[in-house]
Amino acid sequence: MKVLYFAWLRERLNRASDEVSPPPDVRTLADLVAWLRSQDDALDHAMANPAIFKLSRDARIVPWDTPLAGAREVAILPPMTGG
Amino acid sequence: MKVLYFAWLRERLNRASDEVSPPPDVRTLADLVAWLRSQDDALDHAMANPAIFKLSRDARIVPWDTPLAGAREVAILPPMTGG
Amino acid sequence: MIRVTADPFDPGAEANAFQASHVEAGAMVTFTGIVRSRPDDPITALILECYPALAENELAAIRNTAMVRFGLIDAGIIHRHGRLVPGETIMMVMTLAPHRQAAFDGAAFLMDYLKTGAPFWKQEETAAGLRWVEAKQEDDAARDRWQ
Amino acid sequence: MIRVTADPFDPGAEANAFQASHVEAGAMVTFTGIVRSRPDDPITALILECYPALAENELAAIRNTAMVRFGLIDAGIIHRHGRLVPGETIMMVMTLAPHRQAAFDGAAFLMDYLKTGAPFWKQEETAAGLRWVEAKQEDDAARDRWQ
Repeated sequence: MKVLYFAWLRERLNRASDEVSPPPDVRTLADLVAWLRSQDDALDHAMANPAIFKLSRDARIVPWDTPLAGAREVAILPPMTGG
Repeated sequence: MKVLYFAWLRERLNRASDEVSPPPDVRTLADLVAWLRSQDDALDHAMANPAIFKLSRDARIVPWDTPLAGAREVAILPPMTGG
Repeated sequence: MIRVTADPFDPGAEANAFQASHVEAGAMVTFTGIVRSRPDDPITALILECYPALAENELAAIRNTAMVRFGLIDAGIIHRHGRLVPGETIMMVMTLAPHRQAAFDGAAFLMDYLKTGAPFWKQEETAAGLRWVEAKQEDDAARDRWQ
Repeated sequence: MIRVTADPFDPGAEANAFQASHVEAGAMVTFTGIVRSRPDDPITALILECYPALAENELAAIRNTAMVRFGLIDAGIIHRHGRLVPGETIMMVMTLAPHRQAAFDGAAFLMDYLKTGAPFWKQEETAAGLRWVEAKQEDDAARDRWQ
């Protein structure tokens, strides 16, 4: 599955996405974030204040405790500044 | 001086304006209205609920107790429905 | 900009010209009033009577009040009178401000004051004849919320 | 109508087409967001990053919520991404309603939700380089007033 990063998170990681295969105990989007942070110091550091981020699953914003099973694309979204 | 009537007040009176010369004891716009009503039953009847009307003096909306002296044009304005 | 006119105008073109006239604005709000004919109570036209000299003075005063109160960069009002058919634009209010809240508040304020304080009177033309539009108490209430 | 696009658009032409698309509306409100460069802190451009698939889904959801909540006849959102220079239109919200209050409230609601819930990220281009625009707490507060 694909993980997307946007804006300053993308900049800090120097990449816009990862292709990942999380282990079976990663059941929710929150689990996915925790697992990704455990694999990557830059991401871990950039997400030191996780409450500011929203997550999307297959192009829908969803709660962090949403199940991951079946997801093709998860995005980690810094605070939005549109409009 | 000229007195203007608008909308349904104009219709009820069958005229858009009067040229009048009020007596010297007519000192305010309120006095003018009272004097006009005393001269004209149709106006008196149409203004049975005077609180709904606004008055203008030389094309500025003013309080009813505004002095009349020097006015060229007074208008009696039914409730407005613009916008 | 204040304009009281019997002629039709193009609201989109007015909005674009208004937007282009200032470089420091971050937010623009427009309100457009449109002649409406309801299927259950159709009208063939709306006829607006006006006292033009007073309308220009009052609209200018309302505009100045809004400019100061909300810190607007600019505000414009265009109001038609005469006979208008359903779908035609009756009037338009435009505000330009640094940020969105002032632009929204300024436009809403202008509309609330204009509804009760600008010398226009609407008459509806229906199959049964003409009828005056009655002033709404809710318009007085809308205006009073700014006091 | 929802449109997420890298291309410029003509806000006045969009507003006119939107107004003409419905016959029962009495009131239209538009909000236009404009790239702003302040003399005391000039920028040469605003660069908007976007997640297009999510933007279209979220804007459609916000639009549907506003339509139902305020009884709108229609609502439209156009949002650009890419590089925009000062004076260019960033985005536009339009509402059509029977009466003015719903049109105003619907447009303000759309803006407040869009500011915090649509996946766009602004970067300012200045003489000193690029800088990300920080999210404002006041935008969260503006959104929360509708809850």
